[in-house]
Amino acid sequence: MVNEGPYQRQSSDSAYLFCRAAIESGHQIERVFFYHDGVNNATKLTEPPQDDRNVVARWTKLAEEHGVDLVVCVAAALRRGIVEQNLAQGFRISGLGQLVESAIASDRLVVFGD
Amino acid sequence: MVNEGPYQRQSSDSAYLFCRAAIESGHQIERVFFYHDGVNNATKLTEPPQDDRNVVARWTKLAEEHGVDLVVCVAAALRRGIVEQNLAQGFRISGLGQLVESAIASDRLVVFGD
Amino acid sequence: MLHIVNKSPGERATLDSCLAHVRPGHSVLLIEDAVYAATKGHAAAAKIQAALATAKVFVLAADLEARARAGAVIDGVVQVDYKGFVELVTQNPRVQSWL
Amino acid sequence: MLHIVNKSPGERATLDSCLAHVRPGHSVLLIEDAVYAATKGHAAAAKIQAALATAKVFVLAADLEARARAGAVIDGVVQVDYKGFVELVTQNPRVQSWL
Amino acid sequence: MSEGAIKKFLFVNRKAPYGSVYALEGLEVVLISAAFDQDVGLAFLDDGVYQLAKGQNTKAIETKNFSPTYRALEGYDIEKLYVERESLEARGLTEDDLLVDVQVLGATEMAALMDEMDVMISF
Amino acid sequence: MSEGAIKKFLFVNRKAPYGSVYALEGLEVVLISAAFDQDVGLAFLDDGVYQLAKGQNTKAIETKNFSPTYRALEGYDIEKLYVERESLEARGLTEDDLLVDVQVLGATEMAALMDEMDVMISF
Repeated sequence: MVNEGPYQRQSSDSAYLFCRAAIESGHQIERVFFYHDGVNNATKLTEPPQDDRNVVARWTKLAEEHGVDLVVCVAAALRRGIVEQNLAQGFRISGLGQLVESAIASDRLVVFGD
Repeated sequence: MVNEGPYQRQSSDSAYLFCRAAIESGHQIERVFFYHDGVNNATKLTEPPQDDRNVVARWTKLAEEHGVDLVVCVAAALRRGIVEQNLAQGFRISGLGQLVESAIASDRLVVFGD
Repeated sequence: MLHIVNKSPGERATLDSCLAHVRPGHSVLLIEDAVYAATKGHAAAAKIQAALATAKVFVLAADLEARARAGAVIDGVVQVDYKGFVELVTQNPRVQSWL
Repeated sequence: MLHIVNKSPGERATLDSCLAHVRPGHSVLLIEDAVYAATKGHAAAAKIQAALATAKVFVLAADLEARARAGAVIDGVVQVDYKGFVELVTQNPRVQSWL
Repeated sequence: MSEGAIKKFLFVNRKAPYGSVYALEGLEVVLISAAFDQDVGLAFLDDGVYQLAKGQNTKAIETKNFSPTYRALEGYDIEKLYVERESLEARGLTEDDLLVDVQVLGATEMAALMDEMDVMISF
Repeated sequence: MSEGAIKKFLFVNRKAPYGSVYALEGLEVVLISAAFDQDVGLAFLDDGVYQLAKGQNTKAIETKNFSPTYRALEGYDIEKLYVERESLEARGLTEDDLLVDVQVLGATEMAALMDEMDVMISF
């Protein structure tokens, strides 16, 4: 669960690096749920400076290469202007139930936020 | 100067209510500069719940009714996916120089943030 | 000079940072979650009390009411509305937000 | 149980909240700005020292290095990389992030 | 853990309302969780205790007052509300200042409660 | 104030680097301000002093290391860097741990400095 948007705070970076390390260690990341300002990780309109990381693009890559399900909370997204129109590849918009469902089905849930 | 996005923190609300009170008291708000996550105030794609305030729409209204110049920092906006394509009415994207220029020209600069 | 604090003293250190830089005659305005600092029985209230010896302390009424603490403000702290907030900004030649 | 703290003790109260809920045998992991808490000479280091009496304290090396504090970690605190972070999560049956 | 098993959830609320969205959006997760027939509890500590303060009036900040929702939790069969004693005391609050009935726990008891959970989601 | 007058600016840096973007984006404002021929100073207090720590290496967090920029400020004629003594001491730091030459001030002196400014922009 990621609660902060890209760049403003480190939460999204930490979550991404944690996911990558977990996959490299042979674990399965079933789903990353983006809530609160975390939904802002899902915009395809970012153009970060060339000499810095591209937060959105590397989430997309994680989804494509490792089948990680990137779910953006619809209620939080509507408040913040994340809709199908500006949704980056690899993300999907769905309900809060997906968070609870993941918490039930997974062995662990780790929250990254502010 | 507004440093936080809509809904996540109260900064944007406080800034808006301050601006409105200043105008009602006969002062002139020359410019509101949106920086850091504050640039997220400028997306036209938000659809907040009916029973809550519409943060973006009331900034637009303030610009239209009182000629307040709403400036979004281009560098911060590119990092976060705010571009002409999703820019709400009344806002314009420009450089950081506009913040410094305002600070020089205005009697007061108040910072609202996290 | 006007100092603005917007975060709860139970969550952040900004009230302490602010109070360490308040000079005699300065004004402090508590808004948003910082309004809790000026309420009776709060662990931070003693710091506000001490500041009142040399400075003026204001608290935004709108934020107190939202948080159900308007009736609990300690003596000596003045409640203002948004227009009062604007006046404080115009009366003081400089403003520092302790974010 | 694994407790994760991510904010600097100079800025937020989350380290204190966390430590008040650490039981014997628990693990605490400091990441992001929280890594400062485990550095020599920091006002919060004594709290970490006290926690070490009954709990294990880990700190994320990547975040220490970014902040130029990898050489200043107090004795008894263990540096881990991201894979170590993953191991801590798998070894502990529950995780609480003190945000 | 098999699909059918019931897990113990604890939603940990540590932030004041209105200053940030965590209290409101946290409550939205809690309401959804009711539909999944799990064992759900809510903990309020630190500034989170302010979420339950009686008499909130958000008219002047022009924001939705969501505090009545805490009273509605009972209707969703969410009845385990734990409030930390030390957090109340440090803020000059008593149980009488709260808008719902809660169980007051000391920090040691709260820590023990957390240690029994399967999932903790914190805001 | 007339258009041509020079104002005293103080950029107040109070946040640690990398945990949030304030240090980086704050620096971007400082660099721009150099073009306006104003009287510009930077204050570092609280966790802001960490921005100047010598030896930052961001490789493992895969984020840009912007600390060399503080060394470049001199080239922009920004030479007034004030660091608060109490903030250094509470963090176990000394001037030797910093990557640029600074003027160390006590909190009382910092407060007096602030009281002389025309504009303060805080991050």
